Amino acid sequence: MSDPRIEVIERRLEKVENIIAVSSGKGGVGKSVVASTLSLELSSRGYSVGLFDLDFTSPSTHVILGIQDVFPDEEYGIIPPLVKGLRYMSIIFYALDRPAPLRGSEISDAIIEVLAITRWEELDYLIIDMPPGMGDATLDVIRLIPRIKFLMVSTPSKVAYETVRKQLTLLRGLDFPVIGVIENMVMHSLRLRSQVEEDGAEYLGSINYDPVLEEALGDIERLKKTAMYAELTKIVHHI
Amino acid sequence: MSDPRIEVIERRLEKVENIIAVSSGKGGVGKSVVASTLSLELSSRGYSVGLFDLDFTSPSTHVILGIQDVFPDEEYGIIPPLVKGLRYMSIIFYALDRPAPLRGSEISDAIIEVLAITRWEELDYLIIDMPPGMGDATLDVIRLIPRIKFLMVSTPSKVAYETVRKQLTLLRGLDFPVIGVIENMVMHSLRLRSQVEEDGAEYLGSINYDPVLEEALGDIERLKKTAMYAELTKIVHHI
Amino acid sequence: MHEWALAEGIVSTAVRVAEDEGLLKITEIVIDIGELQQVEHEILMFALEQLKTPTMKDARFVLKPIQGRFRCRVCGEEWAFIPETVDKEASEAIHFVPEMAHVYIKCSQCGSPDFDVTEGRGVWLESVKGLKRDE
Amino acid sequence: MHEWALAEGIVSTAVRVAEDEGLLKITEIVIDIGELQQVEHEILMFALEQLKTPTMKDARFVLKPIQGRFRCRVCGEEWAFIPETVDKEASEAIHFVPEMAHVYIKCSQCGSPDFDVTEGRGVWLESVKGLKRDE
Ligand SMILES: Nc1ncnc2c1ncn2[C@@H]1O[C@H](COP(=O)(O)OP(=O)(O)O)[C@@H](O)[C@H]1O
Ligand SMILES: Nc1ncnc2c1ncn2[C@@H]1O[C@H](COP(=O)(O)OP(=O)(O)O)[C@@H](O)[C@H]1O
Ligand SMILES: [Mg+2]
Ligand SMILES: [Mg+2]
Ligand SMILES: [Mg+2]
Ligand SMILES: [Mg+2]
Ligand code: NI
Ligand code: NI
Ligand SMILES: [Zn+2]
Ligand SMILES: [Zn+2]
Repeated sequence: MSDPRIEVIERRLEKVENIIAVSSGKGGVGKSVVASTLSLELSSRGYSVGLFDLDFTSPSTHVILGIQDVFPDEEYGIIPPLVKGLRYMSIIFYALDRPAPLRGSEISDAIIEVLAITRWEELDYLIIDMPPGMGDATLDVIRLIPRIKFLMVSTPSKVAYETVRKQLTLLRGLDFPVIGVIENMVMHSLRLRSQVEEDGAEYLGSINYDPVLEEALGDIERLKKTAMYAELTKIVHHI
Repeated sequence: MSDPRIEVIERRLEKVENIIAVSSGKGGVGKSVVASTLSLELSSRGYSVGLFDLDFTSPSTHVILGIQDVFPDEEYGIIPPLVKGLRYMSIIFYALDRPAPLRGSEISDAIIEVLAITRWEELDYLIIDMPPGMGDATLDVIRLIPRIKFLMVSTPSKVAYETVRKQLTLLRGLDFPVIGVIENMVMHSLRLRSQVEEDGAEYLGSINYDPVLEEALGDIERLKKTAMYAELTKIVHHI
Repeated sequence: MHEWALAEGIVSTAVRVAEDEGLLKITEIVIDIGELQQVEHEILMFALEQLKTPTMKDARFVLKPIQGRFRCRVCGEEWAFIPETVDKEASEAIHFVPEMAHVYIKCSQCGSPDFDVTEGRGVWLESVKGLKRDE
Repeated sequence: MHEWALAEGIVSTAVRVAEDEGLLKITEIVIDIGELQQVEHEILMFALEQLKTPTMKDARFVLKPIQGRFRCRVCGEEWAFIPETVDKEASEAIHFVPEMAHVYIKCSQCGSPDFDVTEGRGVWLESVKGLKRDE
């Protein structure tokens, strides 16, 4: 008995140059905001970019980017629709706005299914917005997409960085490439640089807490004019 | 073949009057901070209180409360140690500060094991700090502790509330009691009251973003003097 | 037509299994079709025929339908998936991602979405038979 | 001594199984002891004897040790749990919560913590035998 899906996953991604998982041990640190704005900015710079929302129980990138009324085409598989310049894939195409109470093994199965049927075209970057933590989704991308690179997001809070440090330990133990750590939602001073470097990862830069970001959610043009976006832009060349 | 653990879980909790799961579809909204301070405040009011950190892959309450150098006693099972007036249980007693890369089925198994061997004494309240989302941990407490009540936490952000709304839908579908929703980390105006009430849940109150909370983490006496704690105190009588 | 993508997986995996077992010629490929996913048998069969490799040119593809079955983790209820009981939206979602069953289907006894799909989830390669040497 | 808590689970569950199957008298209770958890057989047996109910007063408790076995989800490596290879801290953590294996043990081939415990995880009630009527 063999799972016929695993075999084709690599082929589905073979035209993608760089695969980046935006990740954190912690929720609410800005993974989805960073993944969304990073995708937009890379696309503005002329790269072809895909965004894949892998947070199947709490997808957010469609809210951040204001994506609605699109649906993948079916053509020898699933073709992610082109939205706002990005090839976009999310479980919301299927779960709509309903709750998705999935156990880990089911998330894992759903991820494998989607990876096996989604045909990504030629892309310079595929950005994957990860759920928080080190559960099934994280273990599966490590297992199924061995060339993925991790971009970690933390807030300055010790509660957040504590979980990021653990994930760095895990990835280092597996000799997995970590692009570095972005410190997001900074309100006062930068606290993480020295600690990140001590933990052997690159500190990519910081993004301040932006009090008007919330107003811009759902509207790409406004999003691109926020201070948050401007700061993200300065970090992009490290990535 | 039968799992001998399920049968005893109810008995382990029989001396506990109220069991409250502090939950949210979203991470980083303040579940752990609310669960920790709520436990402290109930204990200050003379209730006997237990705090159980069920976020096995990213436990945080020990960081928030500054808990270290304690360990459960073994006596016909596991007796949660009394720390700062609370009976306290967390996976950190076993995982220490190491990464815990667990899949959902493993989290589920670990939760069942801990529930089956931990002997909670007479308690007025057992506060359970939940991981984000609607995965194994949430489905398991629903399944294994049918008298649990949910206390939901959201931030004012639409990204956060969107996931909370889904969880409210899920719990309503199961006729599960929801104590209500706390709006945490408010910075400008309150936004959620009308939406929460529209969604058929009680709006319990709001807690402002407290810029100095971070400095107080890990030190209970300082925590109790923060504005965040004062605001939580005003909400407690609803619970 | 995403059946084509599923067929590609089956063919690639059959090739790998044949290599692992040293088969020079594949004679039969048995595929379990979990009915929860509501795969179109004709389209899948057509895709398999188009995609087949020289090693499997004389192979017989056997599609074995397996009824979708659930067991509730809360109350223990067991029941079968009846395609007619879900609407078009749900049906399509489950067709692409069978786990969407937990979004659209509830336990018929207690209303819980927390159930196991015990049988008939999706497409699975059951067996690959063939000849070791050109017999 | 948390073996006592495990014994309580076994006894309660055996009582329930006996009731479900209409057994008036239990003659044998077979318990799988996953060696990953390193349960003390003597303590468990002692606790079982203390806790046993009238229905099982003449019952034989059979403890069946099952070796802990792992299979890596990344590279497929399979290996057995050798208690001597983990230190005291790890051993104690795994004793209380077998899933802590993923915190302290890595795949011997590729270093991944992402493995299945295929056998011998913890304590499990294998079977309850008895008499339906006082034969
Ligand atoms: N730099 C920032 N300034 C202000 N708000 C932010 C910033 N980054 C993220 N947020 C807000 O924080 C919340 C969590 O962000 P999100 O990207 O959803 O986190 P995650 O994906 O890690 O759970 C959202 O409400 C988001 O709008
Ligand atoms: N009212 C508040 N004011 C300021 N910071 C807060 C407040 N509530 C929570 N935080 C901070 O927000 C972060 C996330 O809180 P936490 O309780 O860990 O969230 P969760 O458990 O939902 O993931 C932490 O750094 C915490 O200190
Ligand atoms: Mg997110
Ligand atoms: Mg938390
Ligand atoms: Mg399932
Ligand atoms: Mg396991
Ligand atoms: Ni199709
Ligand atoms: Ni013990
Ligand atoms: Zn049910
Ligand atoms: Zn391995």
